[in-house]
Amino acid sequence: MKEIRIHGRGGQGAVTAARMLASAFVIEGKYVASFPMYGFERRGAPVQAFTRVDDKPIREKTQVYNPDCMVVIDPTLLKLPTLFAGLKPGGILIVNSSNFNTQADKNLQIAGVVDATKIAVEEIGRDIPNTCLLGAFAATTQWVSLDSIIKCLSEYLSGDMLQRNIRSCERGYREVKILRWQ
Amino acid sequence: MVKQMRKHETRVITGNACAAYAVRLCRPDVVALYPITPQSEVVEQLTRFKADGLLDAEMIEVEGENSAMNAVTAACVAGGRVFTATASYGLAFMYDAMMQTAGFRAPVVMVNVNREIPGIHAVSAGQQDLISVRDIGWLQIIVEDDQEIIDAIIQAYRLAEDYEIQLPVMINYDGYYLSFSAEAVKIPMIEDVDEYLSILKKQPQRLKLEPGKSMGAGSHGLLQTYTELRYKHMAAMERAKAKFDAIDKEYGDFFGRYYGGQIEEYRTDDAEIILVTSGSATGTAKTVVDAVRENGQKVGLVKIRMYRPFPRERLTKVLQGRKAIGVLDRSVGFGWNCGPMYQEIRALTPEIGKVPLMSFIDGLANMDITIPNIERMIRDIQAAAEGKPYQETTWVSLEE
Amino acid sequence: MKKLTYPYESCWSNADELLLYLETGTWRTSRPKVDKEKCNYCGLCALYCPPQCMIDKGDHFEPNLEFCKGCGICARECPRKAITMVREE
Amino acid sequence: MVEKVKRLPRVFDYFVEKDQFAGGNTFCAGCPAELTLRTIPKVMGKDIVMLSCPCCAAPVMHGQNLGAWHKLAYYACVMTGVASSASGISRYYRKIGRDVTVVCFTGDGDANDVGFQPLSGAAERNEHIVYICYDNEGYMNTGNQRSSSTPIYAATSTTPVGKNQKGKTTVAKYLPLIMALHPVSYVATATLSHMEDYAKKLLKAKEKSKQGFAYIHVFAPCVIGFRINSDAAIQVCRMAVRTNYFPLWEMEDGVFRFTQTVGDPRPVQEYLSLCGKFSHLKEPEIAEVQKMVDERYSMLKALVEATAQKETASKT
Repeated sequence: MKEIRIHGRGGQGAVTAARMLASAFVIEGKYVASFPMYGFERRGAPVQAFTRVDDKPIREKTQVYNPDCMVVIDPTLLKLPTLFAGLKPGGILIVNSSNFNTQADKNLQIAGVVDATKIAVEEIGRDIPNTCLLGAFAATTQWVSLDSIIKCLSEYLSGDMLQRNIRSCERGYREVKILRWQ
Repeated sequence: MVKQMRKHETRVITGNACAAYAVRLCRPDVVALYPITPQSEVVEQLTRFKADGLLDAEMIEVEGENSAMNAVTAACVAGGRVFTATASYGLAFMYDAMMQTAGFRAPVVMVNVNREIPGIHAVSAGQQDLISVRDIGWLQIIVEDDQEIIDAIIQAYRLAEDYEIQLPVMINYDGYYLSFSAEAVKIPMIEDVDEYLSILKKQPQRLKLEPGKSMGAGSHGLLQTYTELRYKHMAAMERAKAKFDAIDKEYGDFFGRYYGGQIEEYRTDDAEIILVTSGSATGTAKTVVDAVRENGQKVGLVKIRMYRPFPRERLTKVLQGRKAIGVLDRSVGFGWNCGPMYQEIRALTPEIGKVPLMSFIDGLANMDITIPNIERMIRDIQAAAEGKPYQETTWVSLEE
Repeated sequence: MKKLTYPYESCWSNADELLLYLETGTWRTSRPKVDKEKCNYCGLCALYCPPQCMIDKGDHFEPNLEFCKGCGICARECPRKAITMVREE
Repeated sequence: MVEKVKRLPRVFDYFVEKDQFAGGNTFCAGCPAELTLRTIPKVMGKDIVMLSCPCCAAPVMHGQNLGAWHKLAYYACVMTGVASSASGISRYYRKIGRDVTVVCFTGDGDANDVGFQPLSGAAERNEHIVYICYDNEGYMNTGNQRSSSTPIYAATSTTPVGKNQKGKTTVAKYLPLIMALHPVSYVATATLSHMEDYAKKLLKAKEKSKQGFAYIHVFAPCVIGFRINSDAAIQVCRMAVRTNYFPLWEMEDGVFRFTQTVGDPRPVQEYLSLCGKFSHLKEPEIAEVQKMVDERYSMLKALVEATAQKETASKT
């Protein structure tokens, strides 16, 4: 089982990203579960969302404490001292940043860095970096294909918005910079 | 019997969306809704269905939960199939109306998204809300995951409207853990649900309001009549137990998914110790049971699906002859210093014999019922089974 | 065996089966007495009678004493003072 | 030998249906609420669905075991659930395409107080129902406790007259106007001294409920709560109209009009002096009530004038 923890702020699409990711894995025949952790739904407040992926049905209904992979939608969250708590050894980070380049946690082994805000603004016209980061996720983890991610987007978006998000996602896939540490 | 493979649509949707999809499939006549966290998405999704022409129901956007329950009860007594949904404070606010629903024997189906109740304000999961209405005369079903939300709601209409039952049904699922949890679920085809529920059309008609006909719903029940109607209510509750088991089988044969009826027995055959659970924590507990079994420890799990009526007979059967039993409650039972479900299982002692019984209280206000917590419960039950001293009630997340 | 006598599963009244009434005539301490000669059949007594128990006799009204509670509204509202309240003995 | 009137007054023409209630029932002798209730199906017909809740009418509206006191289709509600239950019933009939008049009948305690939220909600949703409130200015079924419809200075069992307090200390809520400020089809006030006016309004409410919400507020002075003789209720109703204490008006699709014009209103003193519950009032209190009555009437008059222009404008 792979456990993914997504960090964002209310309004940035962390919950939707977790769900999109789940849908993409379903297209590839996996079992998934995805849920957010928040109290009141408030724009700007830190939000966590979880996605679990497995080859067999997933029955756990707990928060994710030891993620295999983390997605950080908002670079300002990198300042949180507890951000990397519980990251598994060999852990992967997908981060929306223009300059992230340090091994921020001893268990961090791979980082996919992409300036998703810039790409989102260029492609979508607004700072909605989540779909770009999903592209970067596919490229960095190799756990799911870009095709599946693009396919699942149509379950959530339509028309022009869908096309713009697909472009943002594809650019995330192509433009992500992958860093590795030992 | 050769099982038909029914077609379905697979979607990754939340528990709340599952509830809305299931309700749409059951074609209610009247839906009354008032939003409350963590149920609001049910309201949003149903009104979206209506706006998109996918739901042909009268939608009453009421000004409070009390009105929601009154509206659907009255519409039901007038002859309609109805739905409403709420949580916690909303459930409390419809209390008087809910008693009326039960007394009228109105087959209302309601979703209650479990959330902690007022007082210590908490916008978080907990089952105290369903416990607070346990003897209000409703059937209560508690589900474990998103797929079960869909299936239980369809089963709920089948059960509530059965001529032998005629009782309101409350489908409970954990707020946050299920309401917001997206899983890949199989959504049945509406034609199949039509066919499945068509059996309800072949039974005698229940009493309903009829303009011009001199019938009054809600007569004063006096003395002997009051007593007799309470007896009949109780008798219908008792019938609902076997009926729910039968519906589970019937539903499984039709749609291919079985849940065990009143209770689910998980790896209990040779189990020496049992953990009793309900709701979303069950899934986590099952994974722990599997892991512990790998080590050769004979542990089993019983999931309470039907909480009212209480599955007294089936629990007796499955709990007899074990060495120790633990019960996990996401709520408290005042005065008994234990969890409410534990309290009721403890009342089975004359039937199941005197063995160590342990109450575990956990998961209040979104406290995660984690894998280590459940491992600890099973360790404690095992130790008690081996004759070691044990404490009756454990507040798992408060233990040092 | 339980002795069950009520026909339904929940509490419905059914006027076709049983229409209740009280002999409210026994409540009276005084009764309306109609002076047929004074009455001009204007109907106000029948109109205002709360239990609607004034019987139309074609040219005047008479109270149905089975139900008349003796409130006296008919007497007070009669514009011709054709109704007087007489003490019940 | 007096000359007999040729025919009964026109109001009898409105009574198209026989009385649907048993002859003897549990209303007090001289109760105007009983007259209010019996008149409803006589005018609206018997194919209506009625709803009520715990109130003076409940012992008659609700049955007893299998027995019923009336021949109507009826649904008994909890006090908080009358307008909402009616919404549910009305919506169900709309869903199945059946034209049924759904009529709520409650006291002022339910309409003003504990049942106000659902009443206001149903009015805002413009549900297709008729809501009739019989206003006896307090909780009479439970023994004359104050409601928010109890007028200022009225003595009740919970606003007694004593050394430090002279009856109720606050002015009553004027519910009919509150209802008229909801987006509804029809609102009217009525009382039992003016039966033809009441009958017309019942009929109009039935018609208007095909479009949306209709509300009728009926002044029905309780013989016990008002401390009046059992023959006095109609007289009190009449005086309430003649003093403008209870003006008769209606609001139809946003247009207000008086249905009974009072040429030369009597001083409110003449009304107050009829009711034992005001017997402790002195000059200053009476003057205050008079002021309140005058102000309310002026406000209504302003609404009538303002919306009459609106009606004229829309017609030209």
